[in-house]
Amino acid sequence: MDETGVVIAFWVLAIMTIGSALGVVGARNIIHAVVFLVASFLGLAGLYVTLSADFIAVAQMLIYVGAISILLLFAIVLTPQENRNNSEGFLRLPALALALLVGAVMIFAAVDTEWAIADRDGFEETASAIGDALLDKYALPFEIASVLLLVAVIGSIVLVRPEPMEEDE
Amino acid sequence: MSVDLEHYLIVSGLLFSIGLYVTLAKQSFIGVLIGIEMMFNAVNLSFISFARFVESGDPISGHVFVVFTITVSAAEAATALALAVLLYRVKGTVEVERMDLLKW
Amino acid sequence: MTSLQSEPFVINIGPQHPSTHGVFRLRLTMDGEKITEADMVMGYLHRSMEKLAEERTYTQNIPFTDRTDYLSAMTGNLAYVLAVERLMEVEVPERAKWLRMIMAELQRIASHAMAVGIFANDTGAWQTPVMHMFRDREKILDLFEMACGARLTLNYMRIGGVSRDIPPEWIPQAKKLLKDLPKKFAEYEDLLLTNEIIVARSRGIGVLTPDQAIAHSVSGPMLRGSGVAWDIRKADPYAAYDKVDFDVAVGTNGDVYDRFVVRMAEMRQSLRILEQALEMMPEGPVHARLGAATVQPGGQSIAPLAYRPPVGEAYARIESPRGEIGYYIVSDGSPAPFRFHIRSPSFINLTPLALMTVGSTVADAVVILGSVDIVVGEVDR
Amino acid sequence: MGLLAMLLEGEWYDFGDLAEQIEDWGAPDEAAYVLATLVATVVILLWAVLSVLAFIWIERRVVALMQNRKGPNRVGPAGLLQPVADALKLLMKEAITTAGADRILFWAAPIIIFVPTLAIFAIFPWGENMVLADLNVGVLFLLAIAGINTPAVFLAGWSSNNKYALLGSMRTIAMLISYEIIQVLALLAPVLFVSSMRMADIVSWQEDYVWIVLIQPLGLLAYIIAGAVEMNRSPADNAEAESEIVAGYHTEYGGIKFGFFYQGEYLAGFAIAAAVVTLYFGGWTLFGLEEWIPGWSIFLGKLYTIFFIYIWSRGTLPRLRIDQLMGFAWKFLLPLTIANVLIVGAEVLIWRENELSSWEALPAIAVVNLALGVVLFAGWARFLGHGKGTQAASGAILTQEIGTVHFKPAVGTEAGS
Repeated sequence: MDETGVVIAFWVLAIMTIGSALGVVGARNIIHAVVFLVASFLGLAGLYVTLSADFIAVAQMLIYVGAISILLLFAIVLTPQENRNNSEGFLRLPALALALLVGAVMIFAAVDTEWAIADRDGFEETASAIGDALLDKYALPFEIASVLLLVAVIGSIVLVRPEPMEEDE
Repeated sequence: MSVDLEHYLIVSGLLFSIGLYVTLAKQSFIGVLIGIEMMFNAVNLSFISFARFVESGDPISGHVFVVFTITVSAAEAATALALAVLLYRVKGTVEVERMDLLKW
Repeated sequence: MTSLQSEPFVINIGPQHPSTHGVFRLRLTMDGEKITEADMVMGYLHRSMEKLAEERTYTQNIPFTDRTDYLSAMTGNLAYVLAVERLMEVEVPERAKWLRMIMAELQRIASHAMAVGIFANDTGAWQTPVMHMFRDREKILDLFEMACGARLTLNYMRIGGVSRDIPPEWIPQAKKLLKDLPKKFAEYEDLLLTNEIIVARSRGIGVLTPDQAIAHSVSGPMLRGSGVAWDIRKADPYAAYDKVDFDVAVGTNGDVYDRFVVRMAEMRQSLRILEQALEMMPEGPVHARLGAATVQPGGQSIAPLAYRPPVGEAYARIESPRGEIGYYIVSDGSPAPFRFHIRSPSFINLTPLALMTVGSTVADAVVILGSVDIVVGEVDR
Repeated sequence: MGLLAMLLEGEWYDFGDLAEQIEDWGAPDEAAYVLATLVATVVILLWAVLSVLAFIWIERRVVALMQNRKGPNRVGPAGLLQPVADALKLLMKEAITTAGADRILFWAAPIIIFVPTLAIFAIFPWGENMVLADLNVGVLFLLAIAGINTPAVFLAGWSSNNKYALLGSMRTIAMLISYEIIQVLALLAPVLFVSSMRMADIVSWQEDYVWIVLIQPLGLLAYIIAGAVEMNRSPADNAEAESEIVAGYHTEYGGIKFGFFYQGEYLAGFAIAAAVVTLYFGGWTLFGLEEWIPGWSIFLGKLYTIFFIYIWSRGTLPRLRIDQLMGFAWKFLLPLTIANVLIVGAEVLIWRENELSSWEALPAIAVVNLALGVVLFAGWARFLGHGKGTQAASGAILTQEIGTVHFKPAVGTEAGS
């Protein structure tokens, strides 16, 4: 991981991701917050590319940037006007303290431990490897995940469907 | 100046703490969901960086696990946003503080 | 339990809009995509013709009648002139009757071609069908130009006959047109009639049942689209319609698709009438000799500008491409009509529009408005 | 002199060689690679801008011919400068921002829509090994980029603070999302056959065996329809359905911002056409002709012919209503494409399991797919009640007598519905 291109890419994308994450915190309008969130998703997709995880990078772009952002935007459109100022609740200070604490612990753990660094460079291509792993080693979780998705879709439709009794009044 | 595991884990840690802050501090229910999504992504990043750097039997399992977390987070986002719309329909607001009753 | 109330969303398909065929405003109150209320705002093109006509003599009023329904000027002229002739008990010579019928039928083809083309354009077919149909309409307008010098506002008919006879080369050119129009109509029919998307966009939309149609005194292709076989050319024949054989096209479902199909079938029937008329038209004068008419040089006798019809009232109605157009004239003996009222089919066909559009979507409302085929000049008068 | 030699031998346009060539001129390793990619990007950008301008003119002339009129012939010789005039007009127009509009997003939306569509062209193999980004997940990248402009459309509609724009953007998003699923399933079939998502592998597979269009008619049909929706073209140009809500999500955009949308739509068209060519019509190969003619000219030729289908459909087809379009996607195309993926999976399995030689397998697969495609298409349409009852096309009744009522609505037409 030492070619200059990858290092430059890492720093640019890292700053972009963390910057837009802070943007989500600071944005005054919740739509701006979602736009910053999408920017951090894209930054992450770039980071995955530097980690030579090409399938996950593209999947991240397709699912997070394409689908989940739309879910968030539609939820914002369907909910009332007055809560769109992305304001903080009364839990502000304790949340800040907790977040800083958790962050410090994670960074300390990351820097301090001796990771068993393998001396191989990135995978050539991961898509087919993931496919094989999904279908033989992780076949059961794969099925459970599909059931979970089905349940989630049906659940959300049932939740949001206008109640039948509303039609007849 | 080579880039290695610590850098990625620091980025993931920072992202996670920002996500945690957003989840806890934001007033609107949608803000909380944005925070949760950020935490999911931070975790994915650490998985991928471990899969890339750390010695392991089959490194691809990191990627497979991320696929599963993406599906779980997508399912969770869909259900949570359906809840947000339902909350608005029932309570007329999506402010988190106003949802103090366990049963409405 | 507060329901997910979405406040009503009012959309103006406003006076200036690509598909309202003129200055006409439809205000739709929407709940999401469905229309809950539709009300029309008219009068943007009101030129108060009926009041103006009261200061002009009978002959000077003829140009007004082309400008109400500017897409079928011939039928406007014919209706007015029939009313005045009924007032003055004038007997129109045979050739003039045939000429009037031929011109009216040509005008019907031109107007229906325009209506069907614009309807296809409303469903989104990017002006291609309209352009094809304009090509044929041009040929008919050339025939009009040859006959009376004008293309759109023709002013061709006079009280007691027609302004001038057709030049000798008119009939061969008309016959040539009648030969190649069926090929064009066949082309339109398979281009549009069985087109999946047009069927999907117009089948079962804007349905008007026969009793609703009759209750709103709708007339013309809209009435026939709802299954009621009513055509003034058969019911109360004027000009030479009783001497030619033709059918009345009737729909069965009363939806937008059937009106569109009825108009296409009517164009073919007009062709049938024209073929017979061009054969059977007798020779002879084209204008009646009116009592105190001054004789113009060149033997043409034109009703004098200041002719005074007897006191009384008359109503004459004919089948214009949009429905039953009628002129009601009250005369007080002076050279100008005391009261000059136009029964305009577009205006009356619009009344059930709200009934048809409520419950459907914006896209349907536009298509339904297209199927009513209004001309705003006639709506607002 | 090296460059001239390369030009003559006809490989000058191979980016890999270009990088080595620049290296020979003494540039350090990375810089050569960066420079080559830069040159390639500029070439693609130039091609995109020029072919969009050319196609604005071609489209207006072709649609005009379909409507037996002339099309632009005033500006410049035979109207050739018309697109330039349009572009200048858009540049000079004042780009107003509506009051109450969300300024940053209002300005950002056209760019977010335009840039990703341009990025799609990096993954398509234009020639021998003439591909800017030889991604191993090429097909998925194509879908991801198609997914990116969904939120951008929302931003455009939302930030222009206009009732019509909001309605237009909601409609477009609903369409884009439902047809994205159809695209995913339709593109799955070629990937199943080639068992790799790399565009170069797909093209070489089609060179060795057969063009995938012959063995995958249903998938191609679904993808072309989904492509038409992706670029808001004729059967589905609900986004800016002039005859209904005036101009959809780009109502409030004037000047160069609208230019971005307009150009973005064309580029999406080229991207879909390029995808169809690479995945179904054998990319830059033409039965061995590519030895003489440079690969990219064959690729462009095919791309423009496929794009011509979209121009043709725009000139003739009327527009489907938004709910019919959605119904068509969910009730008709989705089951068909799922069945298609299952069939293809079974075929590939049979082919791989008992190692049939490609000579036996492919013709059989082609026939089976074609027959099943037709049967499924017609049968499923019949099952959904197409062409029966309320949806039958019927002529008018001709009658002589007056006053009779012939009103017998086919089942399903409720009055005033």
